[in-house]
Amino acid sequence: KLTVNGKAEEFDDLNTTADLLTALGIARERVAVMVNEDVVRRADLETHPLKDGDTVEVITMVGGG
Amino acid sequence: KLTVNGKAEEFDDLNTTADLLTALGIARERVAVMVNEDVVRRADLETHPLKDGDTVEVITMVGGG
Amino acid sequence: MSEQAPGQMPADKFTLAGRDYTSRLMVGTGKYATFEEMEKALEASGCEVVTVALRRVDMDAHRRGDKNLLDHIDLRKYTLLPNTAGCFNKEDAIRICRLSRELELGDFVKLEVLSEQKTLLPDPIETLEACKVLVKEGFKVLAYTSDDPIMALKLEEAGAAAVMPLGAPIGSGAGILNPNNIAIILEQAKVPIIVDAGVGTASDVARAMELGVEGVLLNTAIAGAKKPIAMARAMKLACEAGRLAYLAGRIPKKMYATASSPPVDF
Amino acid sequence: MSEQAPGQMPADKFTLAGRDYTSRLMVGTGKYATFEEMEKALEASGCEVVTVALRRVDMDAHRRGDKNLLDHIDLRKYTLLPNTAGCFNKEDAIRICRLSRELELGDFVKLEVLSEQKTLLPDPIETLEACKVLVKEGFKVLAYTSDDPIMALKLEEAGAAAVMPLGAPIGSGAGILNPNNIAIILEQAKVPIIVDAGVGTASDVARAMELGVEGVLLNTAIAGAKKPIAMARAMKLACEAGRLAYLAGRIPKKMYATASSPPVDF
Repeated sequence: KLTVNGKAEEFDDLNTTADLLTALGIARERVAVMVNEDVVRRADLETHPLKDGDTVEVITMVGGG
Repeated sequence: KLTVNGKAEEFDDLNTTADLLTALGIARERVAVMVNEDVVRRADLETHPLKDGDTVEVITMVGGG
Repeated sequence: MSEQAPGQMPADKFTLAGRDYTSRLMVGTGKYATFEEMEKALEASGCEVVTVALRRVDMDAHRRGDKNLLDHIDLRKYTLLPNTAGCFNKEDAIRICRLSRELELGDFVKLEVLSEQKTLLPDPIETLEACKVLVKEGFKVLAYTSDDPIMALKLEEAGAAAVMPLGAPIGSGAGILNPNNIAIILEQAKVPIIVDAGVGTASDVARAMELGVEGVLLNTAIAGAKKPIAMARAMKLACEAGRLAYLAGRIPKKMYATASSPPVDF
Repeated sequence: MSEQAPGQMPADKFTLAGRDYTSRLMVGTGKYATFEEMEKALEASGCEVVTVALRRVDMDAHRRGDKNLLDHIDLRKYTLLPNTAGCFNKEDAIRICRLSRELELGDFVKLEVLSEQKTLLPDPIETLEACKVLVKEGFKVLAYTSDDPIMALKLEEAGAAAVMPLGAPIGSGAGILNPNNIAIILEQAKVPIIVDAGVGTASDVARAMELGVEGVLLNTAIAGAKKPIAMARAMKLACEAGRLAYLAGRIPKKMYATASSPPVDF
């Protein structure tokens, strides 16, 4: 169980942030990821572990001034 | 003897303003003429008489704001 | 503005006494270092109406075969607007207009009757009376006036083809000193309002156009710039920019802020 | 400005953190009605640098397969300038910059640490401290700040790649409220000075450029206009006009007048 972008979500056998992005169908070039307030380097997506109860933010670019 | 543009000038056998322009080598399309404070219509250049002592102004367009 | 660049509005033509123009910038021919510089500046400005003055033929120059102004203005491209600059009473101004008509180069006149040398501010009474006479004689009178809305209206009622309030004294480069008056003039006007005189730089032109005036007339700001030809192009761009901004409907001015980015959501 | 129009100066390039640009207008991507309108407005503005914000992916929109911002910005044409809008302390701002780096879309960041919601005026202390950290981490920091010359200098000394004083509060459209401060900032600056925020219309842009700033950054003035695409073009023209007028050397402002026509000689 994870909180993704503020919503509780359930995934089974999910190990790394890369797995999460794949599960969500999100291309890694389009987003930046934060796990419990830590910014995950793109190179570490494959290795950065996810555990039950983590809070994940999947961030992208939007219109701004 | 005429005053042309503020200078005394002498001409012999000069009858009309058109004669003056010809004598001065000035094209009539480029100027407007005034004789003793009267504006001479272009159509009247051939007929407007000049007499001794007249004051003539030969006016053209110059740079202006 | 031949091809439609993105954001361009359909040719927003400018009608002056029954004649249509594309450029809303009108430029003077005075104070340039050379005729060549004047020609290039006029071309760079994209203007279609140019002001000229009437003065004595320089006999010596004529005898030397020197070129004069009319050799350097393509009458197919430019409409001439003879002015009555230097006249301090209506009789002189009217006489100059009658002289200009004999040149048969159009019936537009820039009526300008000034009060005194130091400020070169217009004399409202003389200007109005001269306007009435000239309109009766069939001239298309573009009347230079102060930015006083009451006089502007009187000139319109006297038949002026356009009313040309000053932005600031001639050659002062001080820009639009009283935008409010210009706005009032615009509200009541049924003839084109053109800001004439006092413009100093490109943003002055843009500000005038953003007030909604139909056009801007200037001379010193280009001829007196260090690089007149570059300044002429700057004025062209500024005139188009200001007109376009006016048509595009600017955002209101506010004391406080509104974010351009959505609130942070993480 | 490909072919040289009359009066055009040689391409007067704008260098920002080692990268050269032709356009000195930088435009935001916020507050447009649609992505299509944003695309057309960006194109009409001629800008090459666009600001963006970082926010959560909208999962529902993502599942619906909706397009998002990056689908509508051609990264070959535009340099992205992620902002830290909405951050009210340095920690949040720094975090957003680190996130933006993971998108690997360039290392420019618009550092913006605001004090409170109503005025959205920058917090000078937080901004300066965040700047130091970010510069150390290799970011090219374009620091949004008030028009206080002292803070501007401190940010430059802290390694900012550019200092971006406000013209007026964000989205206020009030224009350049304190041109004198901007002029002082310019006198002491060794890094590019860009006016950011508060611009309301084309003449504001021209005025800023005439002060000598390197560029202008705006968003609301275009996105909020009644006709955004036309206003975008107006801003492009005004930016070029102002820069050209600055380079062309305007005439001085004077109280009194100088005639543009020679004295009457008859």
